[in-house]
Amino acid sequence: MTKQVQQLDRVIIRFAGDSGDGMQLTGDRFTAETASFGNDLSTLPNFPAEIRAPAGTLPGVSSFQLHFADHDILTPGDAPNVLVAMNPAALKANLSDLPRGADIIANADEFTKRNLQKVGYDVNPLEDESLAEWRLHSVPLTSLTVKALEEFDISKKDAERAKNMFALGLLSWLYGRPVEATIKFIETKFAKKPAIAKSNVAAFNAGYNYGETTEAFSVSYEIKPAPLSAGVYRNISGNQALALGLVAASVQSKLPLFLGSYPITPASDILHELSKHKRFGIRTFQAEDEIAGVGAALGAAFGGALGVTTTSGPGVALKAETVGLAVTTELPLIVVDVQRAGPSTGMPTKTEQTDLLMALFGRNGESPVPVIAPATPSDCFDAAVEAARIAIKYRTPVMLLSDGYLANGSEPWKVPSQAELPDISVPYTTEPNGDDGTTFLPFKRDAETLARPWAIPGTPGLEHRIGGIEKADGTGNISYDPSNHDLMVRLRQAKIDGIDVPDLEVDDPDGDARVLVLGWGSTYGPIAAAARRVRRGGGKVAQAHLRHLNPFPKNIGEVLKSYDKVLLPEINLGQLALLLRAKFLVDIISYNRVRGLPFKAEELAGVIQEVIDSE
Amino acid sequence: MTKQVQQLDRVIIRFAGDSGDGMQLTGDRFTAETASFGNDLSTLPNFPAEIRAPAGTLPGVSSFQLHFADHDILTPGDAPNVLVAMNPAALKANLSDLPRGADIIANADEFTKRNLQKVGYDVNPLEDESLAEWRLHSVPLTSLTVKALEEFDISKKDAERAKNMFALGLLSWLYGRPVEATIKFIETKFAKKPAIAKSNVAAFNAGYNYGETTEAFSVSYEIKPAPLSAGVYRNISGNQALALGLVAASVQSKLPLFLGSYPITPASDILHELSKHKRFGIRTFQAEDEIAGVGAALGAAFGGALGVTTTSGPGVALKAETVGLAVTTELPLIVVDVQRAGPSTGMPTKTEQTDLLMALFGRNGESPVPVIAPATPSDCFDAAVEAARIAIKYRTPVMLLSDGYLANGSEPWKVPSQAELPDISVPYTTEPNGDDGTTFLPFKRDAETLARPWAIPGTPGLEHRIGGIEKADGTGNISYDPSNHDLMVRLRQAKIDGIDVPDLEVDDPDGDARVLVLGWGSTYGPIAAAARRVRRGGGKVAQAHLRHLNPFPKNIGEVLKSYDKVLLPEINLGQLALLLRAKFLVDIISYNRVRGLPFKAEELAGVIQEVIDSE
Amino acid sequence: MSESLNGKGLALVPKAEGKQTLKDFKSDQEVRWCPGCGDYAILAAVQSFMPELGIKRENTVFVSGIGCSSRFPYYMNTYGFHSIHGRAPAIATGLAASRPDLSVWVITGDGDALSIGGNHLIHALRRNVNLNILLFNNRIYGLTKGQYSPTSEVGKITKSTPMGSLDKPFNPISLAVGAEAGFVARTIDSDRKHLHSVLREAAAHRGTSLVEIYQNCNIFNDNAFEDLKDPEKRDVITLRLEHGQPIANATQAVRLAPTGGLEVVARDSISPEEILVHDVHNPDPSLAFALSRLDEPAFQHVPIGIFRSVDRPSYDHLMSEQLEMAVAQRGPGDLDELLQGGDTWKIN
Amino acid sequence: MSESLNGKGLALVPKAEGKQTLKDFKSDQEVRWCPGCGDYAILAAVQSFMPELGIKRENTVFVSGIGCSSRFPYYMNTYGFHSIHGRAPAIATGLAASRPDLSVWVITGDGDALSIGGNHLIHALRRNVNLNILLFNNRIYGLTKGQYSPTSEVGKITKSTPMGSLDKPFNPISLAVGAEAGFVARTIDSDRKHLHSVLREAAAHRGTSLVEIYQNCNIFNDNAFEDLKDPEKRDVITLRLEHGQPIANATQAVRLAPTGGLEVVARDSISPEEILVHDVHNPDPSLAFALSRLDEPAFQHVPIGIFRSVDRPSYDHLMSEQLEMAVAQRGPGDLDELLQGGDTWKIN
Ligand SMILES: Cc1ncc(C[n+]2csc(CCOP(=O)(O)OP(=O)(O)O)c2C)c(N)n1
Ligand SMILES: Cc1ncc(C[n+]2csc(CCOP(=O)(O)OP(=O)(O)O)c2C)c(N)n1
Ligand code: SF4
Ligand code: SF4
Ligand SMILES: [Mg+2]
Ligand SMILES: [Mg+2]
Repeated sequence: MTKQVQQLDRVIIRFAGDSGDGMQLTGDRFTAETASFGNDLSTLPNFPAEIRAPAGTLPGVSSFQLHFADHDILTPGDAPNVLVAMNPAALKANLSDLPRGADIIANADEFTKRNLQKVGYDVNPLEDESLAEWRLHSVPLTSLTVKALEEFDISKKDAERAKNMFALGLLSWLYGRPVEATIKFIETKFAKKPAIAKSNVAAFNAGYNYGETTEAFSVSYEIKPAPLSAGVYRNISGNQALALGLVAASVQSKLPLFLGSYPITPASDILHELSKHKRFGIRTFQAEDEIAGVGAALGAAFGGALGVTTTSGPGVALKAETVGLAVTTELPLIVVDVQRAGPSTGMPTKTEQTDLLMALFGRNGESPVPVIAPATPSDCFDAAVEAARIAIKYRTPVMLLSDGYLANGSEPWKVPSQAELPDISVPYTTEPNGDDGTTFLPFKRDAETLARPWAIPGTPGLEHRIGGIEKADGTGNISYDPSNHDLMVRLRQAKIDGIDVPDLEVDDPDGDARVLVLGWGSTYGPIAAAARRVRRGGGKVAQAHLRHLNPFPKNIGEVLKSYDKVLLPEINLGQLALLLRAKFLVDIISYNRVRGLPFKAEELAGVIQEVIDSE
Repeated sequence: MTKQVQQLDRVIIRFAGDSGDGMQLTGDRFTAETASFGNDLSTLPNFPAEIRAPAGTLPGVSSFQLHFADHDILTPGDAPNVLVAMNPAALKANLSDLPRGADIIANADEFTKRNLQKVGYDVNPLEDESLAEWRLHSVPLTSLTVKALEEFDISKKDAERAKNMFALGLLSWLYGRPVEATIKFIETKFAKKPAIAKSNVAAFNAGYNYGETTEAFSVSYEIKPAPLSAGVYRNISGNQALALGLVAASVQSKLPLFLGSYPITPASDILHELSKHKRFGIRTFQAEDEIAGVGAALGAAFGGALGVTTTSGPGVALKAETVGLAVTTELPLIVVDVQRAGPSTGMPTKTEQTDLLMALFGRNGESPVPVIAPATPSDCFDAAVEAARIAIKYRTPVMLLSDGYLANGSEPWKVPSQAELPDISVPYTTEPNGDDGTTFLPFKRDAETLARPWAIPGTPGLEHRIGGIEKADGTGNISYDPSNHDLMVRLRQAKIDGIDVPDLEVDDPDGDARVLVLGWGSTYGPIAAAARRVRRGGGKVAQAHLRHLNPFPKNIGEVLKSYDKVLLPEINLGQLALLLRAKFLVDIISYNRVRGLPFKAEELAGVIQEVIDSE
Repeated sequence: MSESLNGKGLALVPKAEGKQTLKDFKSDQEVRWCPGCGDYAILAAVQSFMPELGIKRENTVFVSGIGCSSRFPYYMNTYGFHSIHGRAPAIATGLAASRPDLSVWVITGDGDALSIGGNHLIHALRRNVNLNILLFNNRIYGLTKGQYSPTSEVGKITKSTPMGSLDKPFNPISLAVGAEAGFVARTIDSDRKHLHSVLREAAAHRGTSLVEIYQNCNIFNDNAFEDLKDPEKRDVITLRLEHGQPIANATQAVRLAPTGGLEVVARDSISPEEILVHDVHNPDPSLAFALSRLDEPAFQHVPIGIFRSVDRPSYDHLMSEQLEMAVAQRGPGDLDELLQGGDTWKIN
Repeated sequence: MSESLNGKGLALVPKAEGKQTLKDFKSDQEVRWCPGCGDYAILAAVQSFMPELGIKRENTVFVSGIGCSSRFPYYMNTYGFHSIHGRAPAIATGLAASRPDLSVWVITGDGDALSIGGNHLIHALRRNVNLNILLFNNRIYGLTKGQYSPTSEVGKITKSTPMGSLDKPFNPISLAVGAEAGFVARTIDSDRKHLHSVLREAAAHRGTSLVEIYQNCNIFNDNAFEDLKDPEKRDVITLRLEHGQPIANATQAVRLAPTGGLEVVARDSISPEEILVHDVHNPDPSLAFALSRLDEPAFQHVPIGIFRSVDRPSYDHLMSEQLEMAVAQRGPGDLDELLQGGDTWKIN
């Protein structure tokens, strides 16, 4: 049977099932296939905080959304074209996001009376008319899988567990994905359990063949590769990119990396990733708490290492005092905050941009630190290198604000070669810097950067002491002199204010927009996608995205003032808006939603259009 | 011999000596005499961080400044009229603050070659002409004291130690202070060492008589009592007033007070003071660290106590995570920050206003808290009661920002009677609040205040669980629902925004000023004194002082906009200015000095005048 | 007066009126641990144990930190506080010190109690506030998906230690004894009867009691305590500690080593009189400490039960006493008197 | 390989070329403790001890927290870091773990180490990073002007405890032993010779060594250790711990108690063979723990010296080993290879 093949330019698929159904793995594999096929893509995993929430319940639903296209895309998509629902809970939890007309592939086997009751369905939605406005494919995924694996010597439970591979096979057929890598992946993953490996491969193939041979699906789809610029690509999540960026920073600064960290969702994966790269001389230290994590990183920095600590919101709060010590001792340090929904424990697996003001102000005293925020998952790589560059050059702690969405979301990344990366090394100080040629002044600053010398233990003749008490300009000796304190407060501020930050670039294709939409951090994708939509609809909007939150790019005031209106969407109650309003006295229009989720492009397009229309 | 008595309206005296010379005690006693005499007064102690810095050195100098007058005064004074210098270091360290023509009473005995060398005097300044522009009284205080005590059975060291009492006696004569209370004080203090008591009294009397009988001083001074409003007065420091305010808050709220605290300069005295008042049912708990201190206070609040924690800057940084938990569990809690010079350890004994933004933003997530700052030492009492009122009524942590200047400075305080104090009690919830009459909804809010019910363990039928994870509106059950989170974030913010805060009052005697000088916290005295000076000189300036930093008084926007220029002096780099600029887009003029010292009235008068002149 | 409360952990907690059942202690919240998690067994054991105490349910509070185990309070139909990571002992200290009429239970994990919360734990133990601390030791970080913990064995391969962990684990019993703990015990999730017996004594102890509960995390550290559950091995490696009883099982016995300390020997190699008789009330903690070391090499001989139960006045009680004494000496506080205290003067 | 460094605390630290003297280790900063403070004696002892180590001065680092004692680094002409309250062990851990060529010393007080910093201390001990921790125990908070500390005796009247403190103090030695410490010792400010002997062994130990130093604060807790200095009492209450030597002084002796644990008896009441011979290398920490308890009741018999010195591989060393092993197995890291790792595809 030859089936019809339909051309599409983009598709959004959401895999949803129970936490135990392996949806994250399924999504990851489909993503890998799609990446290697050459589509542009963007992903959004979404899972419960519980390790294994009770089976079949709404809080137990885990999902993975993937947007892929034959052109460059910016977000994981607002509304899925296809929902794979492995049980009633998955259907119920996700249906409201599904536009009418979208496809639903439901695992009919799981729509048992008991499972339906668990989520409050009185009748089976696969059987009444309630899904009439969608294209429902009711497929007995479990029993098909079990049947396909009859001949294997595995338990029924193991056979049932392979149903996600069946689903993956089916979807792979449906969208013409290359399958070899997945088969290899399964074989490697279960190398130690050959029976499981074989049965999973078989389930995957069965799913593929089910699509191809049965009549359940009459159409398959083709989405051409995207015309990405030439190069080697890989799909990468924000946490992975951030970790690799730190490795690259270590190599490019010629400094050994020391990570002091305490596990916390959604930052732990950076620790996990870095702990694999010991070949690079990277030391990872799982500390007893966040305070020890940053303390050890600072101690290592005193010893000449690239000190890094990684955490999420509550952990940053705990590190505050030590970051203050880093500020006043002027040692390089990178503090990574993978923001999650707060306050307090909040919603650990959900994203948010609510730690900006804490990053800037969450310490006692005047305690300025540079703040950098990556815009997309792959941008976490560059942001990490940039954070290291600033930390080392200016001898300062740097706050790097990622978030839950960037951390777990992924996209294709054009892998840079080492040769393309900047050299960010700065030599340690090894000679006396006093006018007499013999004394060493640990707080005598570089005239241009205002950075103090970094002389590390082991350097003869430069023995010196630093600490948290106010230091005399130059000598660094303890000083309670009022004028010296005022001077030092201002010097520390001036050093941060003077950091070399690239100008803010504005994207305004026609050059005549009167409204600027501004963003920072992970809202880049939805904002850019929204701007595109607005422009497609004839609206004029300029777009700019801040990566440097402190100091701001030098031209930002000018940029802000050259538009009639500035719209600033943030996943908080207006934190960047507060800073910009204060600094430039510009009446920024804030758009704030604090739902633990990224913005949707459509939503933002509407908001932008409204602002344009109100002109 | 009858001596001439000269009338003065005000005097500023600075006692300065070695840390071991008892200058703080001397100053305290002179203050007590002055207070009981009925002058208005204001004090400024200033001491080194070291417990006993090396004798005779500049860093070891300890001083106590007292300003007293026959009218109401606002600051401890800019420039002393009299310096008592117990040794060369004290002279050297303080001379630059002394206007020409001022009196210097120097302890000639201590101007030995060795002591002079220690501080870099080549020749004895008491003997060359270098002090010609001041009125120098070179008095051999030590030997006069030792001589006066010859007949007592005490060691020479003990006799020498009494020299501060001799100086106190002399000054008491010079300014006609009542002496009985001091004599009683000495007798009580040394009750267990009668010889020491007697000799100190004798030294004190000898000093007094020295003034009266010798020809060294030809004039004494009279400063009439100030026409303060009728009532009972006492002299009180900010830390004392704050502690008493907390006791009063406990009584007036009918809640047992639980203080969880960890010692830190300059906040420890609040712990010390409260630990004395166990008769009020006050429990003071010296915790293992700041985190445990605030944790225990929060635990006690969960149990129905008025939970309080007291600390200074670095300690606040450590408490951030727990304060966030208090925000999200919506429990009453008072966090007292006696600000000191930062960042990091900074200058622990020096004052600063640099923790405002940390108080507001130093936690992960959107985590709003009310912030209150007292204006003067005695105002710490009212501010503490007000903080408690808000904490209890709105079930929220409240930040109370005192500082090192308020903490140790003192002034006369008109003691309120209990009957004048507000009743700030709010009953615990004891009945189910669900619509069904039986269920309890721990997050169902009061319609007016948006406060949630406070039902404490021991209340039958209201058993419930709270925690740091996001809670469903009403039930308080764990909720990951995006819309609920957005709602709760906004409700928590709205609750704080809606706190009933009195309007900002503006002092503008003529009503036609075009310049407003605004302040917050401990700058009240110098700002008000400066405004007076400016007005005396014919300048027009309005003055307003913010006690509520979050939320702001409702009328503040209006006030700001009704002046051409708003000047805001702060002992930081412009923290309140940032907030006001952001909120009201008003181009506040900041004046910032971060010297670890309060502003001087003269300095601010100049700044105000400049702003007026630039109109 | 403080002495008289010794051994009466709940003396100041009001008694329940009617008879309570397990059901009274079940909250309406759905339990959300992984199927098969040892936490279920502990929850069921605690719920079934609580009625035995006969105290008012509303005077019972469960305070926890963060971790899988720390979800526990949501499932108890009492007052509860699911706080932040590591801080439960501090929060519970404030609660218990200010409310002697409450029965306060702290639920914590090996990461929560011994990693981030180590300091609060050891200080609670030395202070002896009236708390019962249940430490669910699964030797792994469960909630954050499987990093090693301060009780993980050396060389453990986890997400954060792909080449094996380096640091020597804490022995929670040794640490607690070293921190001046008055009551220290160990039990295991699978043995409800033993769990009950230990909880009973912990509740009766007025002061801080630490109960280490071996708990299986079947997702990230499955079968960590399998030897103690395996019907064949169980009885030959477990050494039950019972006050006044010789410390021995069918095949092994504990005696004083000739060079000091303790040693485990074949039971039939020594005479019954040589077997060490357990004294939980020994004021000298040295033997309790020595007992805590017997589990080396791991799981060859594992003491289970109460290592130490020694009374001393509890912190909350001493604190109340000082308040009462202050009143007794100078009368209850009078605000007007206080405010007008010190050197005052009057202006008319 | 890790084994071979045992007992060689400074094996990886470069040796000094010339001979050093006390003066080399004095910085130009004015010492600012109260006249008479015990810290002076300790500073002088350490400064006079350092040349003996024969390592490069520039490879020596002193890290401290906050407190009077924590001013120490300013006075040493080495590298130094006066950090924040309680965190010195954590900061030093990062430094020592990443720089095995340094000799890292932590200076801390009883409040700094045992109150706010308790958790970092116990974790450093179990990890066994190559650190020497000198804990200046004056049983008071000096810098903040006299509040009680976690080593203050019960009932202590201080500014924060006007009716007396309530909590039982830590015994730093017991706590350290309970926290798996490999090297634990006690000495006293006034006895320079003994201080030197203990520092010598601490430096030689590769791993974390904890040295408690009784230190007099003559301003806020004067004469706390007077009995140990009084020429008349000193010799009858001090029990010197020396490896291989019987634990006894002229009048008292330590023996195994018949019911387990240790006891102090009149020396002439027992035969010399009964006196316990000290074994600092005993792998079982139980006797070291029992020794730490002998100072009850306080100052009747106070063991001084090295309680325990047991080698195990240090954390920093194991960490370096893993790095080397990773390189040995798969070659040094290649950035291009790493970045292009995983599933990549090429677009032309
Ligand atoms: C301040 C802070 N740091 C880190 C975390 C992340 N975190 C949550 S639970 C946990 C450890 C859990 O281990 P354990 O205490 O053993 O409990 P279990 O899950 O094993 O029961 C960590 C690191 C957090 N929630 N808060
Ligand atoms: C975070 C923080 N909390 C509190 C303090 C105040 N503080 C400084 S030193 C100290 C205790 C000092 O006691 P100890 O460690 O025994 O040192 P000592 O002064 O006795 O040598 C305290 C509470 C601080 N500097 N930082
Ligand atoms: S991860 Fe482990 S400890 Fe946590 S609920 Fe699952 S089985 Fe239990
Ligand atoms: S206060 Fe005590 S510990 Fe501190 S310097 Fe003075 S004597 Fe020494
Ligand atoms: Mg655990
Ligand atoms: Mg101390």
